[in-house]
Amino acid sequence: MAIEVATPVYEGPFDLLLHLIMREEVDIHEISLSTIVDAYLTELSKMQELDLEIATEFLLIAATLIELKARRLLPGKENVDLDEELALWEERDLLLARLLECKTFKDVAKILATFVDDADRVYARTSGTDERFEDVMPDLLEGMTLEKLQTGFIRAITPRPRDEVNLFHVSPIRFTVAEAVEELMDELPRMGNSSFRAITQGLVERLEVVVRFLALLEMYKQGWIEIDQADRFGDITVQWTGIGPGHSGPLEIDTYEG
Amino acid sequence: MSVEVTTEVVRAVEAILLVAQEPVPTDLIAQLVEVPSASIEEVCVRLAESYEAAGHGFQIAKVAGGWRFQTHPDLAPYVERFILDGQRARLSGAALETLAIIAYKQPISRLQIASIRGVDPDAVMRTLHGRGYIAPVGRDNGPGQAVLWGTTQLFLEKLGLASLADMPPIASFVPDASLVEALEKTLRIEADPSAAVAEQSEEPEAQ
Amino acid sequence: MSVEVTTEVVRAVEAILLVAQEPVPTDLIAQLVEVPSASIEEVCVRLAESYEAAGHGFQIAKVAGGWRFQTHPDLAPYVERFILDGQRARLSGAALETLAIIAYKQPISRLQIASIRGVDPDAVMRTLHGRGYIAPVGRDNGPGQAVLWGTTQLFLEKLGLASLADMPPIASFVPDASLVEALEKTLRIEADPSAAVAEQSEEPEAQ
Repeated sequence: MAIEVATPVYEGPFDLLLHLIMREEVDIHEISLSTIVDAYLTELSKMQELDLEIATEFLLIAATLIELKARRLLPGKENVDLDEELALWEERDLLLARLLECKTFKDVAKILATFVDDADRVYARTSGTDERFEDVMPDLLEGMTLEKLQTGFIRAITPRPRDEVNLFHVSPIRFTVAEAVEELMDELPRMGNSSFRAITQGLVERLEVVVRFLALLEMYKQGWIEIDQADRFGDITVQWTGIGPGHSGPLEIDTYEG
Repeated sequence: MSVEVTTEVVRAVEAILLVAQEPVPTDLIAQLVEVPSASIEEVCVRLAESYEAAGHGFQIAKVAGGWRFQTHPDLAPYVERFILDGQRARLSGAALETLAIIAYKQPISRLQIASIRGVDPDAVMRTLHGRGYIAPVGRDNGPGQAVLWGTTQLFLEKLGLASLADMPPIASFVPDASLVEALEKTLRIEADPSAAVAEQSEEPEAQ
Repeated sequence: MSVEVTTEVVRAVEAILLVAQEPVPTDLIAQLVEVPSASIEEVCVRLAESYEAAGHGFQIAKVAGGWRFQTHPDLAPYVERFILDGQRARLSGAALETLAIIAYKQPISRLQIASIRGVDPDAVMRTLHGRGYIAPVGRDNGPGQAVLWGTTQLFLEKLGLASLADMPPIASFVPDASLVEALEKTLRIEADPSAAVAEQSEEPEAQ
């Protein structure tokens, strides 16, 4: 018999992010973006660990969070590109708006659930007329169409929704950050100096690129590599330092914890 | 009451609702018994009150745009024992959230729902469509001519609502100020200096 | 009254009779509310008297060995007018679903229909049979030799179909393919794979 692992399952990236922020809400002045970003990435790795399928959206939100965090860590304002700054503000406002919208509909859903619970306790009378009116009854099939019949059949064979949360609406991730780190740990020492473009060359899907980007950030955080971007939209140089912590076997799950 | 309503009218309303298989609109009853709609509405409201006062095991209620006989919620355990199917169409959290979005934003496309929820709502929507709670209501005028979705009569019945107007106003669900502040603060681009210091000290390896 | 009967019992009887599709035998009610049959019989007789005294438009009556709600004979003209009014759906949701299952899955036994719908289709099937839309078309080869049902020529005529082959195919968006497959297997009925393929191309938005 399989061991059941109790793990929170999130309906989407906004759901997860909201949960993390609200968990910290005890004192809003204490919330650190750093904590949130790390917690978000940790949840993301847990999902991968449990072999659940993760949507692209989760990773895209992660990328935005990391960008926000990186910007906040910049010491001065002198070198900030105005366009870049505006773009980031836009992205942040969008994320904020989507979080608020998500929260609104989560609350609405709770109220709807109480409506449904109440309505489920009453049963409508649907018996119709008795045999005394049979002679008056017009044709039962009057107004019946093939379309109605088809809809009726679909309704009849549609399984009743269950309470359990299913994840099959989430598109599968074929490349995990952990796997990408593994690959890069193998490739980069041989390459020595490289660049983001070189590393992502030949990758077709945006998701793959994002995953590699996250992997590089992770390795940078661990000290395995140095990265530098000379110009905006310019290529990012990646330099293997070879001085990271010991690395053996598969990527540890706690690598994201800051 | 706007017009004098006879006992016969009240009795006729009871009889019609008893044989109805789905909620009967006030206007239809009015037409059948030849009394203004306003009077019928009042008859129904009064009947509902009198059944409750008399302590009957049934009630009449306005659901999905019409009046119907239904059992009193108190007696659900007995009714469930009798109706053996017992299987309620329970809705998952995802299904309810998707329904909420469709209910308030209809007509709305699948893509718009996806962008609000942050995940593909396809499977959930298929279930909701299969159960008859949502239906295509048109097509977008845009280039893609996306199918637009809306809620159905059955949705109203499932929620026990007389009409969409009975949904609580969306404004009452706007997140409270402290949460907005928390979100804004967490995602602030320029942290206040103390926070920045705090962040930096937490992350010694970040250059 | 042989045993003291609570208000709750009376109300439960009202609720059960309200949702019943057919007359409910006294013994069954007694079993559901856990009160002796004699008491239930008395409750029903008293309810009938009190409805009459209160001048309601409905009554409860003992018909074919069971109790049921029905309209007061006085009000037959209103009920007839309601029945004849074209605005209401002729077939209830349950009846439509049952008819659809028989149309798509024939020949099919009562038990197989019950296992798809999850509810006893007896009352609905009796109505459909009475109307001549469905009929027994054979017997199962299995041990029980269950009666198998199918739709009739009248059904085809009413829907303007030349033959059953003209029934619209069932959409591929039917939710859980594995569940449908499991059902198919249980029911030993072969699905028509070409129907599913045809439908897929018709439903681009279902992706």
